[in-house]
Amino acid sequence: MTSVGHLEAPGDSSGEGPAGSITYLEAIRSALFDAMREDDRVFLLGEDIGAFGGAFGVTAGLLDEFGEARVIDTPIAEEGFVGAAIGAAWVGERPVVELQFADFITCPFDQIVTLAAKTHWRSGQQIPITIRCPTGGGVRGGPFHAGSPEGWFVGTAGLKVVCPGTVEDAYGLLRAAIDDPDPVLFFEHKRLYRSLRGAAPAVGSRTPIGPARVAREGCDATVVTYGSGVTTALAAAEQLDADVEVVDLRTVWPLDEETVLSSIEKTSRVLVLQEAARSIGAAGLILSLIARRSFEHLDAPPALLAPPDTPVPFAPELEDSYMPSVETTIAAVERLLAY
Amino acid sequence: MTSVGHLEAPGDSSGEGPAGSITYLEAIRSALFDAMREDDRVFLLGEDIGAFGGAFGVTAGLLDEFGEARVIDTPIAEEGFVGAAIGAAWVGERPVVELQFADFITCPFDQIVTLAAKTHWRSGQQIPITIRCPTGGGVRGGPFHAGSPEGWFVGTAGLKVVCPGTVEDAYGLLRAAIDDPDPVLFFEHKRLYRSLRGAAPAVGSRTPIGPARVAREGCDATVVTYGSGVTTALAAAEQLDADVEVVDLRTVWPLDEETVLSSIEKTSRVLVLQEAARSIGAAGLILSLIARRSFEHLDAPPALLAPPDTPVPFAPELEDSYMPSVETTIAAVERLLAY
Amino acid sequence: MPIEPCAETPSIAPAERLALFRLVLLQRIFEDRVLALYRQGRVPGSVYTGRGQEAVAAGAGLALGPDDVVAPLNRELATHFARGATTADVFRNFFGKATSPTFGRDGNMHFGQPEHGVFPLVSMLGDLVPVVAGAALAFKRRGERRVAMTFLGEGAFSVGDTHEGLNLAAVWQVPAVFVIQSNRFSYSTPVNRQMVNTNIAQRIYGGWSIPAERVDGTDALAVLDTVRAAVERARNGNGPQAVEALSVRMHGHAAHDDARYMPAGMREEFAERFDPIERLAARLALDGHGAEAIAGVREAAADEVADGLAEAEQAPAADPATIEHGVYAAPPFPDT
Amino acid sequence: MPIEPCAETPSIAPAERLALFRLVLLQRIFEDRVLALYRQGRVPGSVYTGRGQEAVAAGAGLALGPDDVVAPLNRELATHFARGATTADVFRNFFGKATSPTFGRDGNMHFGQPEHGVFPLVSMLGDLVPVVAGAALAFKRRGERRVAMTFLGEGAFSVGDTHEGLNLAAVWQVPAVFVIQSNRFSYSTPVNRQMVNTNIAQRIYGGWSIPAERVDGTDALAVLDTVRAAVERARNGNGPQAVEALSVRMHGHAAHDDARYMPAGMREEFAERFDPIERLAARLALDGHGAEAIAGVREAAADEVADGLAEAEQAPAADPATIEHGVYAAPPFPDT
Ligand SMILES: Cc1ncc(C[n+]2csc(CCOP(=O)(O)OP(=O)(O)O)c2C)c(N)n1
Ligand SMILES: Cc1ncc(C[n+]2csc(CCOP(=O)(O)OP(=O)(O)O)c2C)c(N)n1
Ligand SMILES: [Mg+2]
Ligand SMILES: [Mg+2]
Repeated sequence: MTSVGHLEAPGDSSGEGPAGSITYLEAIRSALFDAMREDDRVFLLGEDIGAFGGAFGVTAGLLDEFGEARVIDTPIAEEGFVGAAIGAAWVGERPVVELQFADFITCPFDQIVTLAAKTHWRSGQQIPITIRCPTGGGVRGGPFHAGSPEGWFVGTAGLKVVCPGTVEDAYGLLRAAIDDPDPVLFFEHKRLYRSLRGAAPAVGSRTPIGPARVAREGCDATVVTYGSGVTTALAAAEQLDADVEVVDLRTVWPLDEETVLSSIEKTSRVLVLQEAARSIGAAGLILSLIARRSFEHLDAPPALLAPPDTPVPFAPELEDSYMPSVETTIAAVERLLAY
Repeated sequence: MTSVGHLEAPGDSSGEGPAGSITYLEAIRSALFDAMREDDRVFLLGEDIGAFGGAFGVTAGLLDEFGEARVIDTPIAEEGFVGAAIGAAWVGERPVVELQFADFITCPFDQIVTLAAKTHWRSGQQIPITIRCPTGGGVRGGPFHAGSPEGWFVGTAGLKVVCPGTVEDAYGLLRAAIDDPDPVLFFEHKRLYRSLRGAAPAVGSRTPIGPARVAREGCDATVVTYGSGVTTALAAAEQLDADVEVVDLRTVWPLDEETVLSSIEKTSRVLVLQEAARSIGAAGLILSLIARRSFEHLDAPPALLAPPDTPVPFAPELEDSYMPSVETTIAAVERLLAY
Repeated sequence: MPIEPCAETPSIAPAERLALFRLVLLQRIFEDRVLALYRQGRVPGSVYTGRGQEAVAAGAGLALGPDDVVAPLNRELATHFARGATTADVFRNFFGKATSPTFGRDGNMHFGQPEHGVFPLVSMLGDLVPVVAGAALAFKRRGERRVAMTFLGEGAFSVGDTHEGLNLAAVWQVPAVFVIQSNRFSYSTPVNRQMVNTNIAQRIYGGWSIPAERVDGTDALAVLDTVRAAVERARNGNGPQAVEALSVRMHGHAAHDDARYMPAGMREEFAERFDPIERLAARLALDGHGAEAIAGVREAAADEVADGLAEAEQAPAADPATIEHGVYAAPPFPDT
Repeated sequence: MPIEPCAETPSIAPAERLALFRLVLLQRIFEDRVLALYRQGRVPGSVYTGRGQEAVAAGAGLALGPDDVVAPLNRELATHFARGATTADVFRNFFGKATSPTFGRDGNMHFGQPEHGVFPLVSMLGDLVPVVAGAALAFKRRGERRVAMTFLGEGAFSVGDTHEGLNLAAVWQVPAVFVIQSNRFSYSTPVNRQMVNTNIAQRIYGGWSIPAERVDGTDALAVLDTVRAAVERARNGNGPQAVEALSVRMHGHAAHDDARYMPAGMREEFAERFDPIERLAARLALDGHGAEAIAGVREAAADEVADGLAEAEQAPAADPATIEHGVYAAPPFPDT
């Protein structure tokens, strides 16, 4: 275990990875760096993101590179600086906001769902903002520092919600989010920051917002997942005897319905896996789709693997049993296959 | 059309209804009145609720009856007075908050999902508050005065979400909400305020929080709905040739899974009907349940009737076509039966 | 009591005095017309007016330069006109026409025209305070000599977003101007139930260190003069500025509200002596404009309103088939 | 520079002076111990301390009467002890034990004990300001002579909820007391990037008309004296009160943060002269307590911490099977 900000996380932050590989965190920083270098309209707002580099070190070095007019430390005022980002976007900027923890998105909620989400539809005024949200558990963060709040925004017209599950998408989705003329919530997973490594994405590469990706092909069952679920599902698939397809949603809202449906058409069995508690997150949206549109293709009832309906608990024993794991994913797929 | 606050709504506010009948609005007022008379701990907080009687007149007369210490006009500060209600509940009160419009629940969102929802689970401290939210459309309110925001809370552990669809439940669920030791969001429908009449509920009657109600028995198909959908579904059922069962959820979260599932077991066909846009509201939760648990009982894919994924539009032509109606409900059930 | 003419205010040039008169008249006549239409059932939803506050809307609106931006609320119809909205534009919004600034998706004063540098109002009070702080931040960052303005009532002042937005503007020292519409009430709630010290200018300076002045909000010349000075201070790098304009809300909160909670006679007495339209008319007469010239401006404004109404009535109704267009500027799945 | 003893403050009785000493010691020794455990990997998550601010936590905590209520934040461990928390209670929370105040569901300082009139901290800064305003409203409504208190740092002062809560307390004139922990930083952000006028007492009075005093937050006697006076003013119907306590955050924001963004030497110089523990110890010596007596209090506190740790280590681990218990006080479907 190393530390991520003031929390714990798996991963080796000191050592170098394989040549050419970078961490998920570095991919995010690179995306910010490249976007800022290419486009003067891009600037950063957030608490402690300047000299300190942000609670998780994501913006480390950016102040030195781009100066105080582009890396702006804010007072503790999430409603205020999300609103300010919206105002800056109104007059042509491309602000990127960092929330210190995704959990604090409850504070600027109104600014997001009222101003950011509804303005284009009712006026034609674009609001191109990106809100970066360090999300998720497995870091002993407890009820206020380990949540997966994306579900509150899934379904809200006018917002886009992306949840990168790979190094490539951490870079590519962030670049696409910053390009995008609509407000994008970017949920970057804290536990992956330093634990996930991958080949350094090509400078300027984009992961388009919208399309899901078949992360692994298979014909026996589909696991639909996103964010931290991607590595879990892929690891489980490797260990399963069956031939499991993994759909990484990448963009959770709006949902790429066709990719989900066509995978199920092929496999006839589906497990939805998410880190958010079972009655929040994206599960409702996905299972609603499956219920209505996959009826004729299913050989078993769709399954859901997600934590129980509680906040994220703090104690290691509790958190470890709360979070979906490779083992529980394997077991869930096996139950699905046995139906 | 008469006016409801500064909006329009169907109903005859001047005329008297049949003897012994009262409006949905009067039922709410009676529930407040009776609860306050019986229990000194009950007091009201909200904007313009005192001498003015609230934007919709729900609290008219209560100031005169109970005085300024129990009917408290607030500054415009939803985060503040929801927080204050939580604080009062902490020291033993039973505060009832009125939001001027349900739409403004985006402002105290954090207080609700952070403080109200999580406190009991993580400390044992009860937070018995009721938040009354005048909800819904059909009143020419547009994107900020006609929304159905209950979906943002459906699924959030620690909250209870109730949506009365009848005069009886307007009274009985509000009494139960005020009794309840947990935070309850009470979504009262603006369009029903003066348009819906019913027998005056017995003083002190309660509709328990949790259980759904089979509002109409039938064996050909089930319509699962809540709030404004109840009258719509019942009217549609009357006009349909088939024998349609209507399940009125009453409490939308936590969901009464057994009532939904056993109705579907009987009918094998289900339509979920809601006024909230299709990707928000309670549809995801309900269809997730159905997908996972009704698989073996369905003769047709479950159907969803709900507005498109946009805010509620203002123009009459737009709003009328946006909202589910008796006609569109009939058509949806017919499609379901024809499958 | 006779009407009190606006103070002389020689700093405001003759053409601007007439421009102000047109603006306050447009707001008054438009609102009277739309209220009448509402009572006839020809306007859906609700109608909010700014009667008694027209001088603030007009004066603050004219104080802005062409490249400045503004986020008005419900009481600032004249600000929209100052920025270039036509009476037809606004009528279309009240009617919910397909070609309204909100495409029929929103009504009454809930609109804004980005092409005129006007942010579309959202109802949630306080939300727009940080928005203009952010626009002003962008101007500062880019070295542009532009200013961002918004308005807020006493009630909106109690909202958390207002605090956060004022503080950001102050800490960042950005060219934002906050115009406080102190009209004594928030819906039915008198200002002394909204805050302890009802001198909001004092509060803004004491709480947020933003320079703040009070001005008579029924004197259009004084408002223009004072707000312009604030705008220019902001433009010249002196950080955010505030002006508290004192007036009275002469109507209820919205069309349905008869405001019987206001002290008896208050509005009548106010109207007699401080009606902002008549105060300006009286000053124009003192300036030397003959009765006929003044009547001419009144008539021209009435015509502008009548013409806008006629034009708006012809506009096409909104089409439900297009309801999902524009939810996204870049729809991820355009075909579905 | 030698340590500066606390001011004489004769109004604080001998027994209270010793009670304060115990409290500041408990916080210091507990926090040192828990930091060491954290560095050994024996405490999960994170550790926030209040080093340098113990006098505020202790003084404000002791200023409360037995029926008063309080909502402390991260830096106020001594307040919990003042209210009756045991060191074992708090260790259990840091460890996440089944019998912790949060049942292992939350950690570190994120707890509160309703049985001691202490509201469980939530992380979202500003949230607790309206909460105490509401508790105070209840006291006023019921005619109870009780007071509700909370703390906030400079950063928390920038949050919208803080504004709404202060304003409600002021408009309602309820017995709430706000203790501002001015420790110069908010995480890495110095106070002058948080607000323009860094005299928060002035801001509170100027912005919200709440009487506010500044006090030396490293002098436990002065804190107790000043906060007690504020508490009693509130209790006696004089409305909300505020005290701004000036200190320095001697540690980083949390255990992982070495605070290298603080000016070099600042903390060392501060510690040398203003360490709140040693300031009080020096005053106790001047009061006539011998070195041995003072060492005795230190040892007793150390024992209390050691005993609490030993006890907490024995506590049972949290049981995942019970995770869903208590989501609701009244579960709607208890059997499922
Ligand atoms: C956050 C929020 N809460 C409540 C409302 C409902 N509301 C609309 S206007 C109004 C009164 C506003 O008073 P004030 O700010 O003084 O402005 P005025 O109407 O006097 O111009 C209220 C309560 C709202 N729009 N937003
Ligand atoms: C709404 C919100 N935003 C961000 C945070 C993250 N955070 C926790 S403590 C802290 C700094 C607080 O500074 P201050 O209020 O001065 O208190 P101090 O830490 O100095 O005691 C921050 C930014 C939070 N807890 N809540
Ligand atoms: Mg007002
Ligand atoms: Mg601080």
